Amino acid sequence: MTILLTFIQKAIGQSISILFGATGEIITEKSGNLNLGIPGIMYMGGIAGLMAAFFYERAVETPIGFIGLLLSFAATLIVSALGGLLFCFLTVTLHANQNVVGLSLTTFGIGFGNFFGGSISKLAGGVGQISVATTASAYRANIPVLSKIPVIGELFFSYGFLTYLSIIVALIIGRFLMHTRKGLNLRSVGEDPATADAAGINVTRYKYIATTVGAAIAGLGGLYFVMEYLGGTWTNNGFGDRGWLAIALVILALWKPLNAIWGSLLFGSLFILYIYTPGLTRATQELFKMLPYVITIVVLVITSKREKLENQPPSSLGESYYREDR
Amino acid sequence: AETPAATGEDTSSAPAETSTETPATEDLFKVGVIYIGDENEGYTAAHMDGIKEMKAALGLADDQVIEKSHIGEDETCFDAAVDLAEQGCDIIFANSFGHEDYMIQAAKEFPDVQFAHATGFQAAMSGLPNMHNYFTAVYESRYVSGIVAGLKINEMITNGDITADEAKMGYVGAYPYAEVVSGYTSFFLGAKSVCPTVTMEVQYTNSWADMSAENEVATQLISNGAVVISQHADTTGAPTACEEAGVPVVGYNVDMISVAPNAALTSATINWGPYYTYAATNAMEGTEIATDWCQGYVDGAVGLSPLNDAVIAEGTVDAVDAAVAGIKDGSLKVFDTTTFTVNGSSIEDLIADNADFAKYADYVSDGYFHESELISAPAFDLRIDGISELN
Amino acid sequence: MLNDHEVLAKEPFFRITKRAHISNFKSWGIRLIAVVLSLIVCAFVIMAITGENPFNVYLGIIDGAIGKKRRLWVTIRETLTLLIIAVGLTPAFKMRFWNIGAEGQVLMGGLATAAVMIYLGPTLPNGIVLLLVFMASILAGLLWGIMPAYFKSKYNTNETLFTLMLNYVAMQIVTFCIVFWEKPSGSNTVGIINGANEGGWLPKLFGLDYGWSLVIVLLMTVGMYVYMKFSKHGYEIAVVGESQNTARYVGIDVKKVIMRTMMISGGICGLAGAIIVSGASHTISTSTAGGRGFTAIIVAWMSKFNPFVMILVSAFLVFMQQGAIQIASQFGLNENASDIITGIILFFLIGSEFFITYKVERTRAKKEATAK
Amino acid sequence: MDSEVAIRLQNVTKRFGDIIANDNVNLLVKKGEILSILGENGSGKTTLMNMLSGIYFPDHGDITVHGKKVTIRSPKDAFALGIGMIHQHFKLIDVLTAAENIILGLPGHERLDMKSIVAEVNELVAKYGFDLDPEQKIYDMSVSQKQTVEIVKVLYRGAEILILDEPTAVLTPQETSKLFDVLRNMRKAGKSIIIITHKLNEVMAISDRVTVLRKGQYIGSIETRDASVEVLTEMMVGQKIDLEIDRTEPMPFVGRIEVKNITCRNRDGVAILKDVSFTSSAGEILGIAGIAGSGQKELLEAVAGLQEIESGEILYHSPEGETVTISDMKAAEIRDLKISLAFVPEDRLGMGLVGSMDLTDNIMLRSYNEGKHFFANRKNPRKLATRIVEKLSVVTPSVDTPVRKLSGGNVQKILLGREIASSPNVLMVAYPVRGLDINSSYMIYNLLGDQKQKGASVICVGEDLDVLMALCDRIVVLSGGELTGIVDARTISKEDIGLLMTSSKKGGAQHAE
Ligand SMILES: Nc1ncnc2c1ncn2[C@@H]1O[C@H](COP(=O)(O)OP(=O)(O)OP(=O)(O)O)[C@@H](O)[C@H]1O
Ligand SMILES: Nc1ncnc2c1ncn2[C@@H]1O[C@H](COP(=O)(O)OP(=O)(O)OP(=O)(O)O)[C@@H](O)[C@H]1O
Ligand SMILES: [Mg+2]
Ligand SMILES: [Mg+2]
Repeated sequence: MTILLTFIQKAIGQSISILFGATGEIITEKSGNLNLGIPGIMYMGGIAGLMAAFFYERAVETPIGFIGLLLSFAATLIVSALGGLLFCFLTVTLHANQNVVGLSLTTFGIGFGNFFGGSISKLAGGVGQISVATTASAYRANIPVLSKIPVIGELFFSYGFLTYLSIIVALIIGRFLMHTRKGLNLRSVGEDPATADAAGINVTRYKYIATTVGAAIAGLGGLYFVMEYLGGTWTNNGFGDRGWLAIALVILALWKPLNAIWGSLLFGSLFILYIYTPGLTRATQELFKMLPYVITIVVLVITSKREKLENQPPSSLGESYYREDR
Repeated sequence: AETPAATGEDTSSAPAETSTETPATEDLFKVGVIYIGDENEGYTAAHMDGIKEMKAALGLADDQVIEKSHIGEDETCFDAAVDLAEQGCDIIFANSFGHEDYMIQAAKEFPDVQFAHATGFQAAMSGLPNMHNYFTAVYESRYVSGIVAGLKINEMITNGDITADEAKMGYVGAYPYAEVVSGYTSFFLGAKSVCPTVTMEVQYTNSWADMSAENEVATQLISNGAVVISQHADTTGAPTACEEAGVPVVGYNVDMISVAPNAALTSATINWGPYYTYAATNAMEGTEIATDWCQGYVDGAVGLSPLNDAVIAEGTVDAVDAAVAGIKDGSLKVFDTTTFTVNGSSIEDLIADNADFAKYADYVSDGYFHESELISAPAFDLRIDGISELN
Repeated sequence: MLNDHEVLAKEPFFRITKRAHISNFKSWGIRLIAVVLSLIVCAFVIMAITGENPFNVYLGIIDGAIGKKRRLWVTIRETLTLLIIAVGLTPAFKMRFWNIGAEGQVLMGGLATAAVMIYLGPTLPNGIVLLLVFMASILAGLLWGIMPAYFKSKYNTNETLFTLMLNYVAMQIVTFCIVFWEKPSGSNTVGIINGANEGGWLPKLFGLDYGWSLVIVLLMTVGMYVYMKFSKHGYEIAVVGESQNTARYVGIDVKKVIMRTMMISGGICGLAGAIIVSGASHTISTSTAGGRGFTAIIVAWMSKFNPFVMILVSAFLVFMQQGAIQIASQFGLNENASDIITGIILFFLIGSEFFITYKVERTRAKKEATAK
Repeated sequence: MDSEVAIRLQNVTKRFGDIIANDNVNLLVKKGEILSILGENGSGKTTLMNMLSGIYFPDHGDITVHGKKVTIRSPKDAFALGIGMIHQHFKLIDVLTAAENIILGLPGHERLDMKSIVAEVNELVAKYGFDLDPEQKIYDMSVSQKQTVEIVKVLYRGAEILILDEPTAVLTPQETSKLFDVLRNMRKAGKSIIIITHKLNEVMAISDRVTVLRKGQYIGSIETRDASVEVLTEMMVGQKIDLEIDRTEPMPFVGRIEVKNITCRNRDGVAILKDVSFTSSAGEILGIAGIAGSGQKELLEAVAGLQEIESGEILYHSPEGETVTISDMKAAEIRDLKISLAFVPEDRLGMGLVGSMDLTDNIMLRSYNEGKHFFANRKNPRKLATRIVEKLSVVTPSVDTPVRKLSGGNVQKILLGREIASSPNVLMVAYPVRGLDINSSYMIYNLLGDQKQKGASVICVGEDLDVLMALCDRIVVLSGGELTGIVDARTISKEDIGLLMTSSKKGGAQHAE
């Protein structure tokens, strides 16, 4: 029982970063922007939050967790939004190819994260010495009374606020897209910017805002990993390929944030299943680690047989829009 | 065993090239270093500290030490080694196991340059006079860190937190490789020397440095009942998991107190400085460098990071001092064959009775396993009783 | 509704129009300006983080990439590897098949190469081993390419996700195989394969270590150019890429073209794995592809799928990478900083294409000039 | 006087690279009038209107709306000025419903209350007498339904000035007259309307005034009551042209394509062709009439091997007397058999041609696979392209220009030229003059007539009954996927065809063979 409980808790822990990334990428892609820079932006978001907390905790004698939390949260939002803004400037304003910009941004972002991770590590006194314990414990603080309920409490109420935020954001974005005017406008921008433009929608503004907000949300995935999952430390490349998995999840979730919630849970649990499966050898364990990817492929193939138009990518995804073009 | 034609050609052309291309700095003594990672990764950071110590000891100027980081275990290592040789380095170090083959390649091409490789085992076999292996007897400090863990468990038993039967440790290993097996066995033996009922579970991450996997594996071991965790993997992943779960942890390479202030006991550390100083001095003076070098407490090549007073059990400091003294004066042997059994038998009996164990005959004498004495790389890969590998 | 006077007041500052044509001189001039500007920005970044004189850093980059004969050859070798992957990606992207699985295809090619070398290298004559190496690597890459192609053509399965996932599957298969191939046991290191007999190693050509790689990759590059531009296949790929409807209308078997093209694309990427393993590293690990599969996408797109331009672009990117190794060592500038620098230069280069395609005009001045 | 002017354009110029699309154009639209803009393909009509609707920004020139000088930077600005435009190519989002498309970009309650929006739309729909389900998805709609959505969209926005760019190109005559009723209603309500159309009878029927453009320049305006078809063509083309289709007698009946009881279903399993049978003859033009979506497209595609057939068969009787069952074959096999079947599909750039490829490569589409060579031969296609450009007087900078850049008429000429080049035995064309100016249209009619005289069996789908009746020898009428009649084009009346197009039963249909 405790093992199963731990497994579920850890599976959720693995899924949150991916969920933030996927939600951010969904709203981005709904505007027609295929931001392959998300993996880099998540690194940027993570390190920005960590740096803010780090310098805050260094600067004051008795740091207050909540202030560290606010500062790091804001830093993450700002830096990752800037990443999205850069993407927009190049692809929307300068009409550059989205694939090239995205991949370059990922190179840049990972370099950015690792570089500054290394830099503050030096300031902290060397490798493994970064610690923002006060801020991290604010991130890890769970719901006071409820989390104490046996099993139920551990299962549902034992997480930091970012975990709940990731789900709330996914739900809000889902509702926003389907049930608001701006959501409708945004979807139409992604489907056919020329039509949206002719309908009086400011395509450029929608693309900018959606991509920037999407990047900021994705950045929270990096922040989650650094603060709640790792408790306020950093290792270069420690975030791994979660950003790519987030992009993958967008497709698997058919561009619906609600699907991304369970999809990320699926990813998260398959991710660590091998650790909790007894009797695996080192070799078979490596085969087990294939599961998230193989199952994704299987699900993808099965769902692609039902060719509903609503389940296709936004039609203009990846293409730049110039009003006077034909 | 190498093709003579190929090597012959290489060795004849290379020195001519080097001498023409680097005339100005030829006479200056230079050290080249090849790192698998950089200063942000525990294992390489320890090596970098060692190089710094050497540089200070020999009074070398900045441009006399050329370091290359992020060198993979493939042809880029060869490229790096050759480039360092061409820049006029007199001795070149490489710090990752997979570098060895490429270092040997380079050593053949540059016979006048000394090549030293950490954790490798082929220097003696290669027959190249300019190829060397080195490692440290980190099993010694692991043993001592095991004592720290064992005393902590004892404290838990006395406090009634756990029963003696529940004294289970968890170990986050990288690979089922002799270096790791030797390490976790010595850690276990150290703990067992103070807490006889202790057992241990080992789970491998299949990676030298995977923060998330180390975190997850540690969590899994804890939920499986481990009351203390230790690691042979390079990140702070396990300590962060332990800090969250409130389980004491013994780290590796890096002082873990800052990331796990309420969980870290200490870390087994390696000090590479003594070797780098030794090898560089010999290279500078043109004297012979040992083909295999492996030293421990006696040379100050291993140790513990500061003990975390907030977590360690009472009496730990004294016990540590006593053990270190015993290791130094030779009265304490880590792999004392009376302290462990394999499948219920002593290793001596197995060597005598079981053909599978005959290969250990060279290592076992005088009542202990002579780890790292024949070659520098760890050789102890017996799976002893009391430890179970989960994967 | 906005009120009228708001509408009256607004007047855009700039107007963007598409250029009719631009001379080569001008377009390369714009790119050159972009590079210069990016170097200036990088100079500030370098000074901010290291305090080093940026000129020395730039000299260090040049020195690191081409400063010595051997460094030059390493740069050439890495360029060739990146180039052949970009060349391999070309037909897929031309067909609008978003193959981001080059990484996995290269890895599978490398894995097949290693397998042939390990199991057959010591026993068979080298010529035959090499032949098998090429066949096996191409076949392995091809297999990794044809799987998403099959499902794409049959069920319209999203190939972006499929190929991305196959990268990780390939990675796991390599890790799995290493468990059996590693030396010594548990080390996770395969080491140099056939170091003694060089079985399955690409030999020297004209006394050059990477002579064969050079010949093979350049042949592939020219071949791909000819294939795409002059062959019926190349034409079919272009039609399928532009409009599957049209392709069907003129009787092109779209499924066949998708499958065939991805076999070629995957096969070449697999061959790239052989070039890496048999031609240079002589070992296999999960980092054998080393992210080149993704970098090659940048190369292919930036070159607008012209294989000859790819030579230039891949040489540039490798130049920066090799230079970065040098400045990391020379100035203690962490290599991650070089990713930042490369990123900045790329952003400028990518952005500069805008000024080649479009013209920006001030409207105010124009208005006043025409106002009577 | 000036208060009656809704829009005034003065000296408006717009360049695209080297092309001057509008050269110092003047335009005047009065309140409460319907103005037609007339001009050949590429004369700059759409460009001019796009500057009013905010899609393009003029290089110079002044725009005055209701007496105030304005700057229109975007469609939003245009809406603010009460200008709404229905574009030549639909601006609708396929995956959204009609109602969602209608409210796109509009301010209002942030939370979408689709129920009340649908109710509002329904009200509007009822007021003008449209037939529209606001909750239907666009991708499920026929072209005329989409057209309706476009109109409702503009009405919903309360536009005072309505621009329609070739709204009738895809409509049937019935749908067109319904649209015109709506437009007249709107005029009555004081709105100003600009309509672009190539059909001169429509110009005569609906507009109060006509403005003519030629090669980007303003030629002049004329009150419709003072105009005639001849006058307008001359203004448009710059010279008198002959507007007669000279129809020759068909050759004696020789079966070429025999369609036997075919039934086809679309992807949703709905029967789109039901048990259709007819035979086309060599040396005749067989028209196919029907309201949009009656199965015309599927019928042609079935013959071309592009449409799955559920039951029935299609036979090809070659001039040599052999009979081949082509319904079992794929398009490629039909091509390989050298049946010489040419097909000009409705969707020119989406199916018949590749927009981003140049003329040569597009000409090559049909023939590239000839011969066993690995390499494609571009020499002959290039020659052919040059020949087509010359013979059909295609306006293009060169044969290396992407066809996307050509105007609609020229695109159609390339497509038709390519298909005719193979001297087909069977030539199928769908809506061959849709969107083409009158000059180009007559050139196309003559080309079809030439093919007929060469002995080809020409099958022509069209929506303009007058043209079908003047061009064809026999007409097959489809209604809802069923064949309701095969009639003699020379004797049938327009009303009778109209009846057949809307009747659902086969009974009483005339057969003329
Ligand atoms: N987006 C564009 N980019 C470049 N050139 C354009 C563009 N739109 C139109 N043109 C040019 O403007 C000229 C006029 O085009 P326009 O679309 O206004 O013609 P039109 O009168 O509407 O023709 P049609 O009757 O075929 O619709 C064309 O010759 C074309 O070269
Ligand atoms: N992107 C473009 N670049 C250059 N010229 C263009 C472009 N788009 C259109 N044109 C020009 O516009 C003219 C016709 O414009 P347009 O595209 O409106 O005609 P069309 O809509 O295709 O014709 P129709 O509607 O009558 O079938 C052509 O002469 C063509 O050269
Ligand atoms: Mg037009
Ligand atoms: Mg037009």
